[in-house]
Amino acid sequence: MSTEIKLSVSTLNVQQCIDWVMSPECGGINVFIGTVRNATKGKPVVRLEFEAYDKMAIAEMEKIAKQAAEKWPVQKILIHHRTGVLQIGEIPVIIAVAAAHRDAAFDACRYIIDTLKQTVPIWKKEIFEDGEVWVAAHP
Amino acid sequence: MSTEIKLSVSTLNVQQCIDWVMSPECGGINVFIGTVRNATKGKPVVRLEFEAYDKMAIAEMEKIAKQAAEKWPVQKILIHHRTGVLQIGEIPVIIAVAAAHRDAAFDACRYIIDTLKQTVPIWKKEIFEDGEVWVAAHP
Amino acid sequence: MLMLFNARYLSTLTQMKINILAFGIAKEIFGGTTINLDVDNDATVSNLKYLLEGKYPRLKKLAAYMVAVNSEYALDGDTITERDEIAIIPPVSGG
Amino acid sequence: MLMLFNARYLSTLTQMKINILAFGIAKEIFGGTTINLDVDNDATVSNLKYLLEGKYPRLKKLAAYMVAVNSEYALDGDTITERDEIAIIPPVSGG
Repeated sequence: MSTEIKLSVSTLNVQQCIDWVMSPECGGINVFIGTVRNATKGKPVVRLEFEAYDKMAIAEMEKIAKQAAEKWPVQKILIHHRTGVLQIGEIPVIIAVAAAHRDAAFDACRYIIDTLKQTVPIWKKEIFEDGEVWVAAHP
Repeated sequence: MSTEIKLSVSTLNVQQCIDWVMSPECGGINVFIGTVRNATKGKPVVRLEFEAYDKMAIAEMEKIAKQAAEKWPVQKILIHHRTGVLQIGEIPVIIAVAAAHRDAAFDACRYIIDTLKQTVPIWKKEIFEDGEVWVAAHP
Repeated sequence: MLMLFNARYLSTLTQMKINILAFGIAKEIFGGTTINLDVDNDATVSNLKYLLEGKYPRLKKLAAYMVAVNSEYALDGDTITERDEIAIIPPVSGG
Repeated sequence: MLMLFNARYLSTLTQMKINILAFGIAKEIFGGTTINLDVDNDATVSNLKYLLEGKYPRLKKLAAYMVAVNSEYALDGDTITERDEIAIIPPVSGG
Protein backbone atom coordinates (compact mmCIF):
# COMPACT_ATOMS: atom_id res chain seq x y z
CA MET A 1 0.00 0.00 0.00
CA SER A 2 1.33 3.43 -0.81
CA THR A 3 -0.08 6.86 -0.09
CA GLU A 4 0.48 10.38 -1.32
CA ILE A 5 -0.79 13.14 0.94
CA LYS A 6 -0.33 16.76 -0.03
CA LEU A 7 -1.44 20.27 0.86
CA SER A 8 -0.97 22.64 -2.02
CA VAL A 9 -1.33 26.38 -2.60
CA SER A 10 -1.57 25.86 -6.35
CA THR A 11 -4.19 24.28 -8.64
CA LEU A 12 -4.77 20.58 -8.11
CA ASN A 13 -4.29 18.39 -11.17
CA VAL A 14 -6.84 15.60 -11.52
CA GLN A 15 -5.00 13.77 -14.30
CA GLN A 16 -1.76 13.67 -12.32
CA CYS A 17 -3.60 12.28 -9.30
CA ILE A 18 -5.21 9.53 -11.34
CA ASP A 19 -1.92 8.70 -13.05
CA TRP A 20 -0.35 8.33 -9.61
CA VAL A 21 -2.90 5.81 -8.32
CA MET A 22 -3.09 3.74 -11.52
CA SER A 23 -1.30 0.44 -11.38
CA PRO A 24 -1.51 -2.84 -13.28
CA GLU A 25 -2.50 -4.70 -10.08
CA CYS A 26 -5.62 -2.57 -9.70
CA GLY A 27 -8.91 -3.02 -11.49
CA GLY A 28 -10.85 -0.12 -10.01
CA ILE A 29 -10.16 3.49 -9.14
CA ASN A 30 -12.61 5.68 -7.30
CA VAL A 31 -12.02 9.40 -7.26
CA PHE A 32 -13.76 12.12 -5.31
CA ILE A 33 -13.29 15.68 -6.53
CA GLY A 34 -14.65 18.56 -4.52
CA THR A 35 -15.45 21.71 -6.45
CA VAL A 36 -16.29 25.22 -5.30
CA ARG A 37 -20.02 25.82 -5.75
CA ASN A 38 -21.33 29.16 -6.89
CA ALA A 39 -23.88 29.32 -4.09
CA THR A 40 -24.52 28.18 -0.50
CA LYS A 41 -28.18 27.75 0.47
CA GLY A 42 -29.13 29.86 -2.53
CA LYS A 43 -26.75 32.71 -1.67
CA PRO A 44 -24.15 33.51 -4.36
CA VAL A 45 -20.58 32.78 -3.29
CA VAL A 46 -17.80 35.03 -4.65
CA ARG A 47 -14.85 32.84 -3.67
CA LEU A 48 -13.54 30.59 -0.92
CA GLU A 49 -10.48 30.78 1.26
CA PHE A 50 -8.97 27.66 2.79
CA GLU A 51 -6.60 27.72 5.70
CA ALA A 52 -4.86 24.71 7.20
CA TYR A 53 -2.83 23.83 10.25
CA ASP A 54 -0.42 22.25 7.79
CA LYS A 55 1.57 19.91 9.97
CA MET A 56 -1.46 18.53 11.80
CA ALA A 57 -3.59 18.40 8.64
CA ILE A 58 -0.98 16.19 6.97
CA ALA A 59 -0.75 14.01 10.09
CA GLU A 60 -4.54 13.61 10.26
CA MET A 61 -4.80 12.81 6.55
CA GLU A 62 -2.10 10.19 6.97
CA LYS A 63 -4.05 8.67 9.86
CA ILE A 64 -7.20 8.52 7.73
CA ALA A 65 -5.36 6.88 4.85
CA LYS A 66 -3.89 4.33 7.26
CA GLN A 67 -7.31 3.57 8.74
CA ALA A 68 -8.82 3.16 5.28
CA ALA A 69 -6.04 0.77 4.27
CA GLU A 70 -6.69 -1.28 7.41
CA LYS A 71 -10.42 -1.45 6.73
CA TRP A 72 -10.36 -2.24 2.99
CA PRO A 73 -7.95 -4.03 0.64
CA VAL A 74 -6.69 -1.02 -1.30
CA GLN A 75 -3.36 -0.51 -3.07
CA LYS A 76 -2.98 3.23 -3.40
CA ILE A 77 -4.45 6.24 -1.66
CA LEU A 78 -3.93 9.82 -2.72
CA ILE A 79 -5.27 12.87 -0.87
CA HIS A 80 -4.52 16.35 -2.23
CA HIS A 81 -6.05 19.40 -0.56
CA ARG A 82 -5.81 23.04 -1.58
CA THR A 83 -5.20 26.01 0.64
CA GLY A 84 -5.46 29.70 -0.16
CA VAL A 85 -7.98 31.50 -2.33
CA LEU A 86 -10.21 29.40 -4.62
CA GLN A 87 -12.53 30.73 -7.29
CA ILE A 88 -15.86 29.16 -8.26
CA GLY A 89 -15.29 25.84 -10.04
CA GLU A 90 -11.80 25.32 -8.62
CA ILE A 91 -10.93 22.11 -6.82
CA PRO A 92 -10.38 22.13 -3.04
CA VAL A 93 -9.84 18.39 -2.73
CA ILE A 94 -9.05 15.27 -4.73
CA ILE A 95 -9.15 11.82 -3.20
CA ALA A 96 -8.19 8.87 -5.37
CA VAL A 97 -8.15 5.24 -4.30
CA ALA A 98 -7.05 2.27 -6.38
CA ALA A 99 -7.91 -1.30 -5.45
CA ALA A 100 -7.99 -4.71 -7.05
CA HIS A 101 -11.79 -4.60 -6.82
CA ARG A 102 -14.12 -1.66 -7.02
CA ASP A 103 -16.07 -2.09 -3.77
CA ALA A 104 -12.97 -1.45 -1.70
CA ALA A 105 -12.10 1.61 -3.79
CA PHE A 106 -15.58 3.11 -3.37
CA ASP A 107 -15.79 2.35 0.35
CA ALA A 108 -12.32 3.66 1.14
CA CYS A 109 -12.74 6.83 -0.93
CA ARG A 110 -16.02 7.67 0.75
CA TYR A 111 -14.64 6.93 4.19
CA ILE A 112 -11.68 9.22 3.53
CA ILE A 113 -13.72 12.24 2.42
CA ASP A 114 -16.30 11.74 5.18
CA THR A 115 -13.61 11.49 7.85
CA LEU A 116 -11.48 14.27 6.37
CA LYS A 117 -14.42 16.63 6.69
CA GLN A 118 -14.77 15.73 10.37
CA THR A 119 -11.21 15.64 11.61
CA VAL A 120 -8.64 17.34 9.38
CA PRO A 121 -7.75 20.85 10.60
CA ILE A 122 -8.61 22.80 7.50
CA TRP A 123 -10.99 25.73 7.52
CA LYS A 124 -13.08 27.19 4.77
CA LYS A 125 -14.24 30.79 4.65
CA GLU A 126 -17.04 31.64 2.25
CA ILE A 127 -16.86 35.12 0.82
CA PHE A 128 -20.19 36.63 -0.23
CA GLU A 129 -20.93 39.99 -1.81
CA ASP A 130 -21.91 41.36 1.61
CA GLY A 131 -19.60 39.58 4.03
CA GLU A 132 -17.78 36.40 4.89
CA VAL A 133 -18.37 33.35 7.06
CA TRP A 134 -16.12 30.64 8.49
CA VAL A 135 -18.10 27.58 7.54
CA ALA A 136 -19.43 25.45 10.43
CA ALA A 137 -17.91 27.71 13.08
CA HIS A 138 -21.21 28.53 14.75
CA PRO A 139 -24.18 26.30 15.56
CA MET B 1 -29.76 16.91 -15.58
CA SER B 2 -27.61 16.10 -18.58
CA THR B 3 -25.93 12.89 -19.62
CA GLU B 4 -23.17 11.88 -21.99
CA ILE B 5 -23.11 8.21 -22.96
CA LYS B 6 -20.46 6.94 -25.33
CA LEU B 7 -18.96 3.75 -26.70
CA SER B 8 -15.49 4.33 -28.08
CA VAL B 9 -12.91 2.31 -29.96
CA SER B 10 -10.15 4.72 -28.94
CA THR B 11 -8.49 5.55 -25.62
CA LEU B 12 -10.78 7.10 -23.00
CA ASN B 13 -9.69 10.46 -21.65
CA VAL B 14 -10.25 10.90 -17.91
CA GLN B 15 -9.55 14.62 -17.88
CA GLN B 16 -12.08 15.29 -20.66
CA CYS B 17 -14.71 13.29 -18.79
CA ILE B 18 -14.17 15.23 -15.60
CA ASP B 19 -14.18 18.54 -17.44
CA TRP B 20 -17.52 17.58 -18.96
CA VAL B 21 -19.22 16.86 -15.61
CA MET B 22 -17.79 19.87 -13.77
CA SER B 23 -20.20 22.69 -13.24
CA PRO B 24 -20.44 25.65 -10.86
CA GLU B 25 -23.70 24.27 -9.42
CA CYS B 26 -21.97 21.10 -8.26
CA GLY B 27 -19.92 20.60 -5.15
CA GLY B 28 -18.96 16.98 -5.57
CA ILE B 29 -17.87 14.72 -8.38
CA ASN B 30 -17.44 11.00 -8.03
CA VAL B 31 -15.59 9.12 -10.72
CA PHE B 32 -15.15 5.42 -11.24
CA ILE B 33 -12.37 4.33 -13.57
CA GLY B 34 -11.99 0.71 -14.50
CA THR B 35 -8.52 -0.42 -15.49
CA VAL B 36 -7.28 -3.62 -17.08
CA ARG B 37 -5.57 -5.75 -14.44
CA ASN B 38 -2.46 -7.74 -15.24
CA ALA B 39 -3.90 -10.91 -13.72
CA THR B 40 -7.17 -12.74 -13.04
CA LYS B 41 -7.16 -15.09 -10.05
CA GLY B 42 -3.38 -15.04 -10.15
CA LYS B 43 -3.14 -15.92 -13.84
CA PRO B 44 -1.30 -13.34 -16.00
CA VAL B 45 -3.54 -11.60 -18.52
CA VAL B 46 -2.01 -10.57 -21.86
CA ARG B 47 -4.79 -8.26 -23.03
CA LEU B 48 -8.57 -7.85 -23.08
CA GLU B 49 -11.03 -7.60 -25.93
CA PHE B 50 -14.35 -5.86 -25.47
CA GLU B 51 -17.28 -6.34 -27.77
CA ALA B 52 -20.59 -4.50 -27.55
CA TYR B 53 -24.05 -4.71 -29.06
CA ASP B 54 -23.63 -1.00 -29.67
CA LYS B 55 -27.19 0.18 -30.13
CA MET B 56 -28.54 -1.77 -27.17
CA ALA B 57 -25.52 -0.99 -24.98
CA ILE B 58 -26.14 2.72 -25.48
CA ALA B 59 -29.85 2.27 -24.79
CA GLU B 60 -29.17 0.32 -21.59
CA MET B 61 -26.60 2.86 -20.39
CA GLU B 62 -29.12 5.62 -21.01
CA LYS B 63 -31.69 3.71 -18.96
CA ILE B 64 -29.23 3.33 -16.10
CA ALA B 65 -28.35 7.03 -16.17
CA LYS B 66 -32.07 7.90 -16.12
CA GLN B 67 -32.71 5.56 -13.19
CA ALA B 68 -29.77 7.04 -11.27
CA ALA B 69 -31.07 10.55 -11.88
CA GLU B 70 -34.48 9.52 -10.57
CA LYS B 71 -33.00 7.99 -7.45
CA TRP B 72 -30.52 10.72 -6.51
CA PRO B 73 -30.29 14.49 -7.00
CA VAL B 74 -27.46 14.59 -9.53
CA GLN B 75 -26.70 17.16 -12.21
CA LYS B 76 -24.49 15.39 -14.70
CA ILE B 77 -23.81 11.79 -15.58
CA LEU B 78 -21.16 10.60 -17.97
CA ILE B 79 -20.58 6.99 -19.03
CA HIS B 80 -17.80 6.18 -21.49
CA HIS B 81 -17.04 2.57 -22.35
CA ARG B 82 -14.31 1.18 -24.56
CA THR B 83 -14.61 -1.55 -27.14
CA GLY B 84 -11.87 -3.36 -29.02
CA VAL B 85 -8.47 -4.50 -27.80
CA LEU B 86 -7.21 -3.14 -24.49
CA GLN B 87 -3.73 -3.58 -23.07
CA ILE B 88 -2.89 -3.92 -19.37
CA GLY B 89 -3.46 -0.60 -17.58
CA GLU B 90 -5.84 0.75 -20.22
CA ILE B 91 -9.27 2.04 -19.24
CA PRO B 92 -12.39 0.07 -20.22
CA VAL B 93 -14.84 2.37 -18.45
CA ILE B 94 -15.18 5.82 -16.94
CA ILE B 95 -18.26 6.87 -15.00
CA ALA B 96 -18.42 10.41 -13.69
CA VAL B 97 -21.27 11.92 -11.70
CA ALA B 98 -21.56 15.50 -10.51
CA ALA B 99 -24.02 16.56 -7.82
CA ALA B 100 -24.58 19.46 -5.48
CA HIS B 101 -23.69 17.16 -2.59
CA ARG B 102 -21.27 14.28 -2.48
CA ASP B 103 -23.52 11.53 -1.14
CA ALA B 104 -25.67 11.62 -4.26
CA ALA B 105 -22.57 11.55 -6.48
CA PHE B 106 -21.12 8.51 -4.68
CA ASP B 107 -24.42 6.61 -4.59
CA ALA B 108 -25.28 7.28 -8.22
CA CYS B 109 -21.78 6.45 -9.51
CA ARG B 110 -21.74 3.15 -7.65
CA TYR B 111 -25.26 2.28 -8.79
CA ILE B 112 -24.28 2.97 -12.38
CA ILE B 113 -21.20 0.76 -12.44
CA ASP B 114 -22.94 -2.03 -10.49
CA THR B 115 -25.94 -2.00 -12.84
CA LEU B 116 -23.83 -1.58 -15.97
CA LYS B 117 -21.97 -4.75 -15.11
CA GLN B 118 -25.27 -6.62 -14.80
CA THR B 119 -27.29 -5.33 -17.73
CA VAL B 120 -25.31 -3.59 -20.46
CA PRO B 121 -24.61 -5.89 -23.43
CA ILE B 122 -20.84 -5.64 -23.49
CA TRP B 123 -18.61 -8.69 -23.37
CA LYS B 124 -15.04 -9.04 -22.21
CA LYS B 125 -12.66 -11.69 -23.43
CA GLU B 126 -9.52 -12.30 -21.39
CA ILE B 127 -6.54 -13.39 -23.42
CA PHE B 128 -3.97 -15.45 -21.56
CA GLU B 129 -0.68 -16.90 -22.76
CA ASP B 130 -2.35 -20.26 -23.30
CA GLY B 131 -5.88 -19.40 -24.37
CA GLU B 132 -8.79 -17.06 -24.03
CA VAL B 133 -12.02 -16.89 -22.05
CA TRP B 134 -15.27 -14.96 -22.43
CA VAL B 135 -15.64 -13.67 -18.88
CA ALA B 136 -18.73 -14.87 -16.96
CA ALA B 137 -20.01 -16.97 -19.88
CA HIS B 138 -19.95 -20.24 -17.99
CA PRO B 139 -21.01 -21.08 -14.43
CA MET C 1 -59.76 -33.20 -37.72
CA LEU C 2 -60.36 -30.55 -40.28
CA MET C 3 -59.46 -27.83 -37.80
CA LEU C 4 -56.28 -29.61 -36.82
CA PHE C 5 -55.37 -29.98 -40.48
CA ASN C 6 -56.09 -26.30 -41.05
CA ALA C 7 -53.97 -25.29 -38.12
CA ARG C 8 -51.06 -27.31 -39.39
CA TYR C 9 -51.51 -25.96 -42.86
CA LEU C 10 -51.65 -22.36 -41.63
CA SER C 11 -48.66 -22.88 -39.41
CA THR C 12 -46.61 -24.02 -42.38
CA LEU C 13 -47.86 -21.15 -44.45
CA THR C 14 -47.04 -18.62 -41.76
CA GLN C 15 -43.49 -19.56 -40.95
CA MET C 16 -41.03 -16.73 -41.13
CA LYS C 17 -37.31 -16.46 -41.56
CA ILE C 18 -35.66 -14.48 -38.80
CA ASN C 19 -32.16 -13.20 -38.53
CA ILE C 20 -30.49 -13.47 -35.15
CA LEU C 21 -27.49 -11.44 -34.02
CA ALA C 22 -24.89 -13.13 -31.86
CA PHE C 23 -22.36 -11.55 -29.50
CA GLY C 24 -19.59 -12.72 -27.26
CA ILE C 25 -19.48 -16.46 -26.80
CA ALA C 26 -22.76 -16.85 -28.73
CA LYS C 27 -20.83 -15.89 -31.87
CA GLU C 28 -18.54 -18.86 -31.30
CA ILE C 29 -21.44 -21.19 -30.53
CA PHE C 30 -23.26 -20.15 -33.71
CA GLY C 31 -20.06 -19.98 -35.74
CA GLY C 32 -20.78 -16.44 -36.89
CA THR C 33 -22.17 -13.03 -36.00
CA THR C 34 -25.65 -13.83 -37.37
CA ILE C 35 -27.72 -16.89 -38.09
CA ASN C 36 -31.00 -17.38 -39.93
CA LEU C 37 -33.79 -19.47 -38.49
CA ASP C 38 -37.26 -20.51 -39.64
CA VAL C 39 -39.81 -20.07 -36.88
CA ASP C 40 -43.59 -20.00 -36.69
CA ASN C 41 -45.14 -16.61 -37.29
CA ASP C 42 -46.54 -16.53 -33.77
CA ALA C 43 -43.32 -17.76 -32.16
CA THR C 44 -42.43 -16.56 -28.68
CA VAL C 45 -39.01 -15.94 -27.23
CA SER C 46 -39.45 -19.22 -25.39
CA ASN C 47 -40.09 -21.09 -28.69
CA LEU C 48 -37.02 -19.46 -30.17
CA LYS C 49 -34.81 -20.51 -27.26
CA TYR C 50 -36.10 -24.08 -27.54
CA LEU C 51 -35.26 -24.22 -31.24
CA LEU C 52 -31.84 -22.67 -30.73
CA GLU C 53 -30.94 -24.96 -27.85
CA GLY C 54 -31.89 -27.93 -30.03
CA LYS C 55 -29.66 -26.76 -32.82
CA TYR C 56 -26.83 -25.37 -30.64
CA PRO C 57 -26.71 -27.44 -27.42
CA ARG C 58 -23.74 -25.44 -26.10
CA LEU C 59 -26.20 -22.63 -25.36
CA LYS C 60 -27.49 -24.72 -22.45
CA LYS C 61 -23.99 -24.78 -20.94
CA LEU C 62 -23.92 -21.00 -20.52
CA ALA C 63 -24.39 -19.50 -17.06
CA ALA C 64 -27.49 -17.87 -18.58
CA TYR C 65 -28.49 -16.06 -21.72
CA MET C 66 -31.18 -13.60 -22.72
CA VAL C 67 -32.92 -12.72 -25.93
CA ALA C 68 -33.12 -9.07 -26.92
CA VAL C 69 -35.88 -7.89 -29.26
CA ASN C 70 -35.34 -4.47 -30.79
CA SER C 71 -32.57 -3.64 -28.32
CA GLU C 72 -34.67 -4.51 -25.27
CA TYR C 73 -34.43 -7.56 -23.05
CA ALA C 74 -37.42 -9.75 -23.94
CA LEU C 75 -39.50 -12.04 -21.73
CA ASP C 76 -40.09 -15.69 -22.55
CA GLY C 77 -43.72 -15.00 -23.45
CA ASP C 78 -43.00 -12.11 -25.84
CA THR C 79 -43.82 -12.84 -29.48
CA ILE C 80 -41.43 -12.22 -32.33
CA THR C 81 -42.16 -10.73 -35.74
CA GLU C 82 -40.14 -10.79 -38.94
CA ARG C 83 -39.34 -7.09 -38.63
CA ASP C 84 -37.83 -7.41 -35.14
CA GLU C 85 -34.12 -7.18 -34.55
CA ILE C 86 -33.35 -10.23 -32.46
CA ALA C 87 -30.12 -10.82 -30.57
CA ILE C 88 -28.75 -13.49 -28.27
CA ILE C 89 -27.22 -11.93 -25.16
CA PRO C 90 -24.87 -14.26 -23.27
CA PRO C 91 -23.84 -13.22 -19.75
CA VAL C 92 -22.56 -9.65 -19.98
CA SER C 93 -19.14 -8.70 -18.61
CA GLY C 94 -18.58 -5.03 -19.37
CA GLY C 95 -17.23 -2.43 -16.96
CA MET D 1 -2.91 26.98 56.30
CA LEU D 2 0.78 26.54 55.77
CA MET D 3 0.17 23.90 53.13
CA LEU D 4 -2.29 26.14 51.35
CA PHE D 5 0.22 28.96 51.43
CA ASN D 6 2.93 26.64 50.09
CA ALA D 7 0.72 25.42 47.35
CA ARG D 8 -0.03 28.98 46.26
CA TYR D 9 3.63 29.87 46.47
CA LEU D 10 4.67 26.86 44.42
CA SER D 11 1.93 27.51 41.90
CA THR D 12 3.25 31.00 41.32
CA LEU D 13 6.79 29.72 41.06
CA THR D 14 5.82 27.07 38.55
CA GLN D 15 3.72 29.05 36.15
CA MET D 16 4.75 28.82 32.54
CA LYS D 17 4.19 30.96 29.51
CA ILE D 18 2.66 29.05 26.64
CA ASN D 19 2.19 30.05 23.07
CA ILE D 20 -1.09 29.10 21.42
CA LEU D 21 -1.68 28.87 17.67
CA ALA D 22 -5.03 30.00 16.34
CA PHE D 23 -6.71 29.02 13.07
CA GLY D 24 -9.90 29.90 11.25
CA ILE D 25 -12.34 31.86 13.34
CA ALA D 26 -10.12 31.45 16.43
CA LYS D 27 -7.65 33.84 14.78
CA GLU D 28 -10.37 36.46 14.67
CA ILE D 29 -11.47 35.80 18.24
CA PHE D 30 -7.88 36.11 19.52
CA GLY D 31 -7.06 38.96 17.17
CA GLY D 32 -4.02 37.18 15.76
CA THR D 33 -2.47 33.90 14.71
CA THR D 34 -0.88 33.28 18.12
CA ILE D 35 -1.41 34.36 21.68
CA ASN D 36 0.67 33.96 24.83
CA LEU D 37 -0.85 32.80 28.07
CA ASP D 38 0.45 32.19 31.61
CA VAL D 39 -0.79 28.89 32.98
CA ASP D 40 0.12 26.66 35.89
CA ASN D 41 2.89 24.21 35.18
CA ASP D 42 0.57 21.28 35.75
CA ALA D 43 -2.28 22.79 33.70
CA THR D 44 -4.59 20.48 31.82
CA VAL D 45 -6.35 21.12 28.52
CA SER D 46 -9.47 21.71 30.56
CA ASN D 47 -7.73 24.42 32.65
CA LEU D 48 -6.50 26.05 29.46
CA LYS D 49 -9.99 26.13 27.93
CA TYR D 50 -11.39 27.66 31.12
CA LEU D 51 -8.77 30.41 31.07
CA LEU D 52 -9.26 31.09 27.37
CA GLU D 53 -13.03 31.20 27.62
CA GLY D 54 -12.71 33.71 30.45
CA LYS D 55 -10.47 35.91 28.38
CA TYR D 56 -12.20 35.33 25.01
CA PRO D 57 -15.89 34.68 25.71
CA ARG D 58 -16.66 34.36 21.97
CA LEU D 59 -15.01 30.92 22.12
CA LYS D 60 -18.09 29.71 23.99
CA LYS D 61 -20.28 30.74 21.05
CA LEU D 62 -18.56 28.31 18.68
CA ALA D 63 -20.33 25.11 17.67
CA ALA D 64 -17.39 23.38 19.36
CA TYR D 65 -13.62 23.66 19.51
CA MET D 66 -10.76 21.34 20.31
CA VAL D 67 -7.25 21.80 21.62
CA ALA D 68 -4.42 20.14 19.74
CA VAL D 69 -1.16 19.34 21.53
CA ASN D 70 1.79 18.57 19.27
CA SER D 71 -0.49 18.11 16.24
CA GLU D 72 -2.79 15.65 17.99
CA TYR D 73 -6.27 16.23 19.32
CA ALA D 74 -5.94 16.42 23.11
CA LEU D 75 -8.39 15.29 25.78
CA ASP D 76 -9.59 17.61 28.57
CA GLY D 77 -7.51 15.74 31.15
CA ASP D 78 -4.22 15.87 29.21
CA THR D 79 -1.54 18.05 30.79
CA ILE D 80 0.40 20.69 28.93
CA THR D 81 4.10 21.48 29.09
CA GLU D 82 6.03 24.52 27.98
CA ARG D 83 7.60 22.62 25.10
CA ASP D 84 4.28 21.53 23.61
CA GLU D 85 2.90 23.07 20.47
CA ILE D 86 -0.62 24.02 21.39
CA ALA D 87 -3.33 25.00 18.92
CA ILE D 88 -6.98 25.93 19.10
CA ILE D 89 -9.00 23.99 16.54
CA PRO D 90 -12.41 25.52 15.80
CA PRO D 91 -14.91 23.34 13.85
CA VAL D 92 -13.12 22.10 10.75
CA SER D 93 -14.62 22.60 7.30
CA GLY D 94 -12.16 21.23 4.76
CA GLY D 95 -13.00 19.00 1.85
